[in-house]
Amino acid sequence: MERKLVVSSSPHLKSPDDIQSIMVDVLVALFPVALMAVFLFGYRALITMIIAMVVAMATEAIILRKGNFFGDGSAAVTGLLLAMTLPPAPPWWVVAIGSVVAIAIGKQIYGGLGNNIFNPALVGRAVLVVSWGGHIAGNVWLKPVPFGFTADMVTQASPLAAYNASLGDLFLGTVPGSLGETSALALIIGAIWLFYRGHIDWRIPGGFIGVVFILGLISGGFSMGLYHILAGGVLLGALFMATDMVTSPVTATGKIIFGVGCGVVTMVIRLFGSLPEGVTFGILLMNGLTPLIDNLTLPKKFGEVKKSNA
Amino acid sequence: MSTLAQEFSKGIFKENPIFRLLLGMCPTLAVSITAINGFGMGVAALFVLLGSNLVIAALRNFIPSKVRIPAYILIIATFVTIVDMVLNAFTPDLHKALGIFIPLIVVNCIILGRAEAFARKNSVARSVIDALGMGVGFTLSLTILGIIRELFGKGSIFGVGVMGSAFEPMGILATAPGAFITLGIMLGFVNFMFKRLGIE
Amino acid sequence: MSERTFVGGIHPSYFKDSTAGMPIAPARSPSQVIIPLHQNIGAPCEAIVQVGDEVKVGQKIAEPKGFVSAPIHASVSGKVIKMEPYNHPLGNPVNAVFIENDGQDTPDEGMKPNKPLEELTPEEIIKISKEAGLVGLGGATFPTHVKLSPPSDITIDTVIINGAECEPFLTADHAIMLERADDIVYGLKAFMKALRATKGIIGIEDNKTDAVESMKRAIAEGGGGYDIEVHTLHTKYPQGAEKMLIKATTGREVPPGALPMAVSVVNQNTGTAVAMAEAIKLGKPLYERVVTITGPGIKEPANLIVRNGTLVKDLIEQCGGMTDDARKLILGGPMMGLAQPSDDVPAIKGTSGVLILTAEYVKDYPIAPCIKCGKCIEVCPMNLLPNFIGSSSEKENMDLAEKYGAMDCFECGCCTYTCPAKRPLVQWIRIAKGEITARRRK
Amino acid sequence: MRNALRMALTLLIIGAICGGLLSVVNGITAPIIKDRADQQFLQALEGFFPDVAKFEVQDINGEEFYSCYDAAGKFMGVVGKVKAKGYGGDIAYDLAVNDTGDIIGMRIGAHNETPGIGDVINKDPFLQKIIGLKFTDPISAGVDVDTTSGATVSTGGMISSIRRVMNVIGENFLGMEVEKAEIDLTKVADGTYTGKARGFKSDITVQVVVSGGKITQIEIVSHDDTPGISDNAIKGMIPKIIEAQSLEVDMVSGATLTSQGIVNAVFEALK
Repeated sequence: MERKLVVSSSPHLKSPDDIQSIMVDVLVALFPVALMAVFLFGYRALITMIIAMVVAMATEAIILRKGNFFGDGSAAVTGLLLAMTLPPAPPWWVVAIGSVVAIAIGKQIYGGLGNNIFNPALVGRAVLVVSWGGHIAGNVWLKPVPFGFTADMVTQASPLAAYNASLGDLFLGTVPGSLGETSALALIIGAIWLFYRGHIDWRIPGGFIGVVFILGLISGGFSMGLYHILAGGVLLGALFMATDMVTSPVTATGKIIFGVGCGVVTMVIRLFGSLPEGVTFGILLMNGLTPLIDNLTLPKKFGEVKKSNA
Repeated sequence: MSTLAQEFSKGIFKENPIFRLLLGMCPTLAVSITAINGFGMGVAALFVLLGSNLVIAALRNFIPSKVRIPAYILIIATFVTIVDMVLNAFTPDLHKALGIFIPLIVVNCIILGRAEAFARKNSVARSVIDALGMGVGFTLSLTILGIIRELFGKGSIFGVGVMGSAFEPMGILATAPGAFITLGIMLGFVNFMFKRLGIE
Repeated sequence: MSERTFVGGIHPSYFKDSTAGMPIAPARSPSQVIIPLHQNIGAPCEAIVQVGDEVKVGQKIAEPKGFVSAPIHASVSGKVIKMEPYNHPLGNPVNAVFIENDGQDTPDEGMKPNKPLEELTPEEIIKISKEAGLVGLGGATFPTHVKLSPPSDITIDTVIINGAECEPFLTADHAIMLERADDIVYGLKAFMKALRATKGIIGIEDNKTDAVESMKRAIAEGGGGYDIEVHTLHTKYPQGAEKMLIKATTGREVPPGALPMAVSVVNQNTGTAVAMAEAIKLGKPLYERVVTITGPGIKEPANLIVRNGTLVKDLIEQCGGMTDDARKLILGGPMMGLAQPSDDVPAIKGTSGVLILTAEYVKDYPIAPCIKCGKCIEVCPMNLLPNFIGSSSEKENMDLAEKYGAMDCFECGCCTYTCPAKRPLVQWIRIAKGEITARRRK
Repeated sequence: MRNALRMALTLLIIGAICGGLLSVVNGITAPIIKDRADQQFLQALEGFFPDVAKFEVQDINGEEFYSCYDAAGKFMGVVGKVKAKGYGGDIAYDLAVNDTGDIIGMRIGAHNETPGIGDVINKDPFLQKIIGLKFTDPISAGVDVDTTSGATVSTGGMISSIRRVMNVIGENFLGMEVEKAEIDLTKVADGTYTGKARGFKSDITVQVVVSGGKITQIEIVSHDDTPGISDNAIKGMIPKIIEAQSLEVDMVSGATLTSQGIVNAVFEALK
């Protein structure tokens, strides 16, 4: 028998999905958001995103000593997500340091993809906020000018701090804000793609957005509930950040608890804290609780509770 | 029996209290904001360590072992208080910056640890060398941490601006999380280097 | 009510087109059969023939050594030429009876019709099934007479015929349901009578509508006096797994570690039902079965009636041989079947398919770290946490693996299939199960 | 027995030697420390009043106030070492007021405000806004001093603290008449009063019903503050005031300016 047969343990079929394809799907999902950001905030938004992605990928390639620049794509995703949380045009070095921190300290120090406790992009953002708050959270917002690729832009406060935007503007994204958070429309389009591809579960965004809406409703009525969902980073956070696979619970119940927790912390910071936005810290805090949540919500095994009619 | 030179150098490298033994983490994290703070804290601890090791080694045959811990604490506390008063009198700025962490040297694991693990069993000369080594190792480590945090967190070294006016300091390094991050990275780096050099 | 199912599971590509709806054809009678003496879960058998003996088709050649075991019968007529260990689909060589085929197919005298079903007592039915060497033909090869003799304190109210055939590529059950629907109904009636069950259910995945029609017709014609239903099931893997099938058809959940009889249900495979019908009607013991020979690595896929002990290489040869890029030979389906190091292995009672995969399917994926995507948890039909069990086993922390439920895994392989990090989860779980079982024995 | 005695004795001797040593060192260092501390503080006062030669300390409600005199013994002004409530806890600061009630200097001491956000209180633009204000100025957030957006708690806290300190200094050292924010309810006739005061964005108008010497009802007639946030203040403050029958109540955190506005408006109504 000259033919060599491969022997391996079953199953002998593998799903076509792999990590790289998931990461590419996330990038595809972020594409409408990125497009909207460039449309609203001009070429500077594009530069910010490119710096963040390239530096993130370079950092990962250097740390892993890999020739393959794109790798499994996770560094590109982290870089782009980081850019999405930043104002349209921070100094280039702020973006670059954020990317380095996100990959080196947020991810690789823990042992690389899969082992990190906190969402790397948010770690990068958190370090930037604490270190150079003036470039990230002060009066750095640009007034969006559709097609305003070269126009000079005006700085003004973000709508969450000022409570002055209409719901329609918030939905389309024609308000000042971080690159990826202004346009609810683009975020929802991207998220639909991820849902369709089965990479995110309704539970985390559902819990997150639901709680934000309910607490917003309690604090100021129906339109305030909607306002809290659409303004600021809730949609970006709920759909793209909190759903980060590595740092969120794996159990179904755990996902709901996680989402609700993110929503509660976010709203507590928004309503009672002095910072206008709480999404970053809400998600980071719940990231830290993820292993605990997982262990407290081990699912019931099939058939574990005996049915009364059996 | 190791030579006195080895006794001295072990505190700096192989048994560095911060990077190898992970002792005295509390002042390390709290006062290493600037190079001068780290250096000052290190020297203060060095002095206390020297004094306590010397006295304890000298008295090691006279102190009954059942009351040795209270006796050590008394001795250590005395030296700490002396350091506190002297610093307050002659270097008030440093005293203010180090604050509560000077009195807290009393409970610093390094001091009591060396007393209990070394000075109790060794001659005065060896104990003094040991204290010098450990103290220098501690000072060195704290100063290095202080330099890193000051350089990036404030843009200066020992209070001298070196990064130019365009530099915007990285605020997080001046805060407690920054201390943890810096220490963690340094620990990793030192372990990595030791592995590279084939020590242990 | 047409879409019944369970929670979890996967939707692999089914690859059934090449043999679906293909008529069942008899395989070429081989010049020699090699019949292993261990063909069922439980105790092996002991030969009752000697080297040199002349045997006839259907003659019993081996007797069971324990209760959980079933006799084995000759599949050709001819002379016993050798008795020695030979390759076995489960891995280690097992004692086998080599019979040289005289090509006469002389039937054994013992093969004669029994009384009609109406006149048989439950005990007689059980005896017939035992004498015919019936085992579960889905692949697990659990002796049928054991299944039909539950402990006295358990009543069985439902018998389910498994026509789900959820494994990709395999179409043997499908073909049987199309061609032998009447016998399936007859066999089911026998099982129901033996177990004094009041309800019969035939569960079929909704990608086999022609089989559903065929079964419905057969019930209308031959199901008189018995309450038999066809349930159309959602098409997904592992719909045909015992516990999943019971959940999908009756809504009952078999507790962890328990057998279906704990919820008053007995499962039987379609092929087993046909074999039961043949045993009653013709007195024919189980010495041949339908096998799907398929896969991208085979030139002419087919559904064949294969005699027990036929070498797989004979079957492959009949189907045009392997293609040049064939790389893997699997007995059974791609999800739970066993890869074979050689095609020099006999087909046995539990061989439901011969699957040849090509290089394209045999890629060696690097194992990435778990990214905790939770896809394995979503698909686990047992609602376990395969990622945690797998990682615990990988780190050889078997206590933790057990705590996360390793022992409740029935190795359907959904987790490994779906894992984007290409982690061999079910393989690790198997290691953990082996380790834990070994420890418990101590 | 002998052992126990020996232990006790050893400890006693060590303790005695240590104590002796410490008292000697203390004897050397204590005067140096004290001299320098006085020197330092005088230097600090000189930063505000260059000609200061002498000062007197007075403790008012736990805070120290230093009256400064020149070499001729002439009263120059007051420096208060005081605290404000910030976002990260107390903000310690020194406020210097001259003899005519003008703020001539302010120095922020220890604080825990967020770097890059709350620490704007220690930056020139904010200090410039404060220095030069007079006792007679309202010194009220949004009226003559704007809060810094993004740091309303830190800056708002400072502004209201400065007003309070100004009142203390004015009353105790400068002999100024201070408008008390407290109402003697027994002197208010029954009836309905309307008052207006500045909230976060613009004026808040309230209607206060007094009957039998008690505030029985407070109603917000109009306001323009942020929905959601101000609602907490409105819901929180009204019952607090009615329950306490006083305007000395804690503000609702996160909505300090609206809360303060409500208190001021009630005060205006009953004045």
